[in-house]
Amino acid sequence: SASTSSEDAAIEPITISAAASLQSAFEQISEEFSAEHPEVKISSISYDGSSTLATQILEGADVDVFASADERNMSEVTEAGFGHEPAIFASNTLVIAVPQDNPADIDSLDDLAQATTVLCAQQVPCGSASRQLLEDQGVQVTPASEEQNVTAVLQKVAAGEADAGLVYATDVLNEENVASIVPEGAEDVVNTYPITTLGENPGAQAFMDFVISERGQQILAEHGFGTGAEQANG
Amino acid sequence: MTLEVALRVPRTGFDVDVEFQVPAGSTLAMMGPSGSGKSTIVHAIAGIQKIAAGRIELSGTVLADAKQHRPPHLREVGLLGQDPHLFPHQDALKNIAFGARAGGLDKAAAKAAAAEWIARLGLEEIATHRPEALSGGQRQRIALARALAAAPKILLIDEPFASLDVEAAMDMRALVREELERTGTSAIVVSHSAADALALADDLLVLERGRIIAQGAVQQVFAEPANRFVRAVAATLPAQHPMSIQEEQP
Amino acid sequence: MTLEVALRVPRTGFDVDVEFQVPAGSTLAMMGPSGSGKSTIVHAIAGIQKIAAGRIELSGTVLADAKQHRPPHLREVGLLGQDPHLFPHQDALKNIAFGARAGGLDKAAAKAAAAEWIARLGLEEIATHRPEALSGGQRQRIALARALAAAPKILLIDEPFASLDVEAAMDMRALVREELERTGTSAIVVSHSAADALALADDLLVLERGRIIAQGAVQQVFAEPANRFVRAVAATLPAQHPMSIQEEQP
Amino acid sequence: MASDTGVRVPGFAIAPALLGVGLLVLPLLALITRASWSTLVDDATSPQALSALWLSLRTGVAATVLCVLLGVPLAVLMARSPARIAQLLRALIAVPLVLPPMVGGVALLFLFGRTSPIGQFIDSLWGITLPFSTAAVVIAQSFVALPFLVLSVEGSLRAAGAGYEQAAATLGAGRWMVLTRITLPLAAPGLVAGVILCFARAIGEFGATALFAGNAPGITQTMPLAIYTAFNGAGTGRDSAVALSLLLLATAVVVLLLARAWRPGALK
Amino acid sequence: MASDTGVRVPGFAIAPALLGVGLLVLPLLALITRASWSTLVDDATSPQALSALWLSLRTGVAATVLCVLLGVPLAVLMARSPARIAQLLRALIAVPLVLPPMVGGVALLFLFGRTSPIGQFIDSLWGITLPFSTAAVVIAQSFVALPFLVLSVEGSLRAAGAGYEQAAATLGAGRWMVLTRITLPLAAPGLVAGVILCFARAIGEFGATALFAGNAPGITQTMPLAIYTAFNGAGTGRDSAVALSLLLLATAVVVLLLARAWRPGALK
Ligand SMILES: Nc1ncnc2c1ncn2[C@@H]1O[C@H](COP(=O)(O)OP(=O)(O)OP(=O)(O)O)[C@@H](O)[C@H]1O
Ligand SMILES: Nc1ncnc2c1ncn2[C@@H]1O[C@H](COP(=O)(O)OP(=O)(O)OP(=O)(O)O)[C@@H](O)[C@H]1O
Ligand SMILES: [Mg+2]
Ligand SMILES: [Mg+2]
Repeated sequence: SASTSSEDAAIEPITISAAASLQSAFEQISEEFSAEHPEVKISSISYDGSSTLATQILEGADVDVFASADERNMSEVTEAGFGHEPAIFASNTLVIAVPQDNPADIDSLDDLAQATTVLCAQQVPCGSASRQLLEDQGVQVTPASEEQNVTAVLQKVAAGEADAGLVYATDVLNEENVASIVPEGAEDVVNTYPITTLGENPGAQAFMDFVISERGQQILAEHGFGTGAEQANG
Repeated sequence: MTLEVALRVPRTGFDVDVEFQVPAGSTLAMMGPSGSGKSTIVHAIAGIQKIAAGRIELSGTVLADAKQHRPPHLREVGLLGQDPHLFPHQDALKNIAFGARAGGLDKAAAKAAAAEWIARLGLEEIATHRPEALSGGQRQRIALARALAAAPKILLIDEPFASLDVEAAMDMRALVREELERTGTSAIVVSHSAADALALADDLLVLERGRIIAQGAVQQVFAEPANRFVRAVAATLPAQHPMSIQEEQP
Repeated sequence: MTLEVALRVPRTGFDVDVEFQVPAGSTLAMMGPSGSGKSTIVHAIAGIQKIAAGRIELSGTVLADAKQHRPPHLREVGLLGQDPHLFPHQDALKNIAFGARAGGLDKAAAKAAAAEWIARLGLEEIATHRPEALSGGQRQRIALARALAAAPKILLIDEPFASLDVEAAMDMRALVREELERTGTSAIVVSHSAADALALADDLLVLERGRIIAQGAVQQVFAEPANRFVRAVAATLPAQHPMSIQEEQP
Repeated sequence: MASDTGVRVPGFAIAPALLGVGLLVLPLLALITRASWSTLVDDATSPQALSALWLSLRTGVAATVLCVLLGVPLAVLMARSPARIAQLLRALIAVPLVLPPMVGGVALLFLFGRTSPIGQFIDSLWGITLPFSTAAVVIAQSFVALPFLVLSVEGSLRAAGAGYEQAAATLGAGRWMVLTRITLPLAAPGLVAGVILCFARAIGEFGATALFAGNAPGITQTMPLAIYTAFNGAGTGRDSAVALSLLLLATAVVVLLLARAWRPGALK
Repeated sequence: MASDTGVRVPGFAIAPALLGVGLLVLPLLALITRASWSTLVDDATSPQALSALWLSLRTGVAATVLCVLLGVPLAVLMARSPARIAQLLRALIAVPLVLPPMVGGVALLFLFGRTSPIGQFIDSLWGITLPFSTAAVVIAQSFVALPFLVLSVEGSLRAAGAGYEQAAATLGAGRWMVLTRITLPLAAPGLVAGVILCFARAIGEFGATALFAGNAPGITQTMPLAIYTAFNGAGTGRDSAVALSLLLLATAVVVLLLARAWRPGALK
């Protein structure tokens, strides 16, 4: 029946799928977005690996906004005809993560060759980026393990099992057992985050706009991300 | 309810191969050396043993032949096996009540019937014991009551008094006889005791290695022993028993 | 090996409370109505039943008292229980070999001993049957052979011939007697049959509701029946049995 | 035969047994000693944690009930099947055990998703899509937990033996009476073990749920998903994942201790 | 009592049983029908896939053996313990079932890592560090699989009953002989179920291995890790994840069918 109030009559609540690494940033973004747009209700935000989220969307998940941690998963969705034109809204660069006391005295990429180093596996995005960075800098590293995601790399370092690992800048931000070193050439290997809306929910568009807005970019920066604009420039 | 039996069941070394009838309301005793096929025959009639050939018929209904096998619970035949298989998770009372319920009584009636049976057996003291906490003879009596409580059309009892002392065995024989007469049930009693055959049965059938070697009215079979085994059994009947006197005064 | 027994075990309704001895090399028969405590006593001696008070001693070694409980396998006491508990995953031969091995033989010797037992029992045909494919009497004989093959210092046998036909029972009595004599083993035989007591035992002990009501040389106990039960048992001895004649000629 | 004279365990079995307990318990102790106690209580009592816990309990119980309803008949059928068929069924049933749960989730999506015939059929019938709903959580949990129930119940049904069932049948008891009054009570220890394994596996389930049901707080975000999210989400971190894990563990242990059926000893 | 006259299953148990089989098997069929057959063979026979498969098999078998060695004594101990102690042990043992494997992996890292006392002790003794080694894979798999073995074996030990053990003891058989010749053979169906569950869980293990052992091809990259890695890689990743899963499944089924012990019927 049509007994709904005039405020929410227009706009359906929106659901968001976002890459796991965006969680803390999106938590704050959604809070401020809701304050600014009381007419748009966010019914849920699912955080998970980008490929999981992409698979779900392809198999019928009712999602209004999709924020991916890489472009390949995004293009799988858009090529299947689900999303609109995506926009790059954030970027992330690699850092060397070392245990807080840095037992192997790492301070540059060159040191990784001698230490117990863990990297992401070549197949996953952070792994291919790591390889490229090492190649760019001409460093040969035989990793002790090729972890299948960033979290596994980070935990190995945090537990002191590995002397160093390559992860994204945002990953180490609140990990108190880990210190980070920005390696040379990191700014040249940039991972970009695309976002898109699916379907025609105007709330979704409003959310996406907010993420790309100045305030949205500011929040992302506070959480360690580079901005989409930078990427566009670089 | 006349039971007509003709069956063959292959066993190691020989086949059990017999043919006999149990007329309505009568009781047949079955004897024979250990391993001669007595249990095999009652298992086949009860439906927990398939037959390779022959036909088992109860008042015209085919219970089994080489092709069909009516499941045990649809045969109206009750069996107290040589191993009584009291249900280990139920106490004595519940075991009997299970029989009554399986025989068609409702829950309350089955419970009452079980209590009555326990009283008749004089086993009130151990009514709530589980089988593991019953003596051998108590187990056997509870199992007998359970089989009787199920009120089958044909009752098969395989060595039902083997673990009982003289007095209890006499009491139980009397009880079975009374029940069979009261309900007009036909029965087959497998036993090693000539006294059981005399007390309970009209006819006697003696087996050896799966074959019937003697058959007829009980006294007649004992009176004209067909072989050494029948003679030895008949000899256990008191006042006719030369060996026991030897043993008594060695 | 003299066995001295004094024990109390509480049961529903009464306590089993007895005191007796089995002198070295002698055999004691134990009789009594169903549920009177016979199995309880042999279980306590074998070590699968704890005693609340008293003391069980074998040639000076304390097997059990109110505080200690020597585990069964360290007692040198062998038990053939009323339920033979043949191991369901082993065939007849392997069951006997298990007994021989548990009694101390090595693998090859145990196998040979088992084969010998099977031959003595005349059960070669079913040597490789598992218990589920044995007849009741075959099971009982295999279990008896298993217990004898274990060669205990004291042998306890609880109703060892209950499922046997007359001839097999006589054979088995002779076998047990021969083995006990050959090895000088003491024994306790629980039985409902006066013939067993006469054939096997030196002394007889009669129980009722956990108490000893008669004790002495077998013939003497039967000659002067202490109560109705003993009289009824004695009466089953042929040539003394008025009831059987009644039954035979109704 | 009195139970207080049971045959005791050989002494030298105790060392490996303790090693086994150690392997299971010591990592937990390590986890507990490294937990950051300052934030633990806050993390474990946050509204999101409690809502995830409540969802986990509800779906875990629902999945266990579903598994019992489907799994016990299946186990009975298998225990009574000819050896060859039973063997085949067992092999089929072990499959979801081997499958990495995430792939199981993909398989469930393929089966029930909007592109599948079944998904479209359900949609046309009741107008609902299964994936990404609480029902999907229950299905995902049942999918991974059912094999545990079936295999352990079947094992103990086979051990129970047919003698008692035959005795019951010769008394005139029909199949249903035999099944419910004899067969299942005799198989109770295996049933209890199966239910424990099943419940524990269901509430610990993560991979299949993540894919098939998604990770929406209050609807499909169960504890393991909340833990995973905390763990993988940058920033929030491992400490709160550990806190949530301890909360889940404590709850599971309490549930299992409270459930009366939890004592197979009841039957002995 | 002939086995060919066993009491049959009530007819109406068949519907739920089939539904149960469907729940387990249909998702797999969906997976197979959606597999991209063009690349499947290539994906499944790549050197990396085969090396991961071989590692999975070796570590899975090793973990199963370890679980049997530790778990059977533990199960025996539990089955013979007083009800209260058994209950407590059961609660402890169920814990790793509930724990999300990835948290279990962190716990193992804490326990055996090179910063922990145990890790340092092992290092000083043999000069090795466990993480990143194949041994770590076996430990992680054992940690998650052991509870399955213990709980199902304990269930069937309790069902087996004490009568046969007492009979053996009264024949003079010592504890070891009773355990190996009577108790365990009688509990065989539960043992078989337990070993199946254990092996299947071990070779399906992913989360704990990923964190504790890492993902080094040939050393610690088991099939599930290879599958996850493929899945998390974008593009054709999912297809090759499915291909690898089917390879793992087929192998597991073959192993289980080949293992002779796989037939609990052997005891009947
Ligand atoms: N399930 C079976 N499979 C094969 N042979 C069997 C099976 N059950 C019994 N037998 C064999 O069949 C023969 C007949 O056994 P049955 O149990 O009928 O004897 P019985 O006359 O009842 O003997 P008893 O008086 O000792 O109980 C025996 O030799 C026995 O070993
Ligand atoms: N485990 C037990 N716990 C409690 N009571 C028991 C237990 N086992 C047997 N009883 C009871 O103790 C009494 C004596 O039993 P016992 O088995 O010793 O009798 P029995 O003389 O061997 O009789 P039978 O000749 O019938 O075998 C019986 O009343 C029985 O119900
Ligand atoms: Mg018989
Ligand atoms: Mg007794």
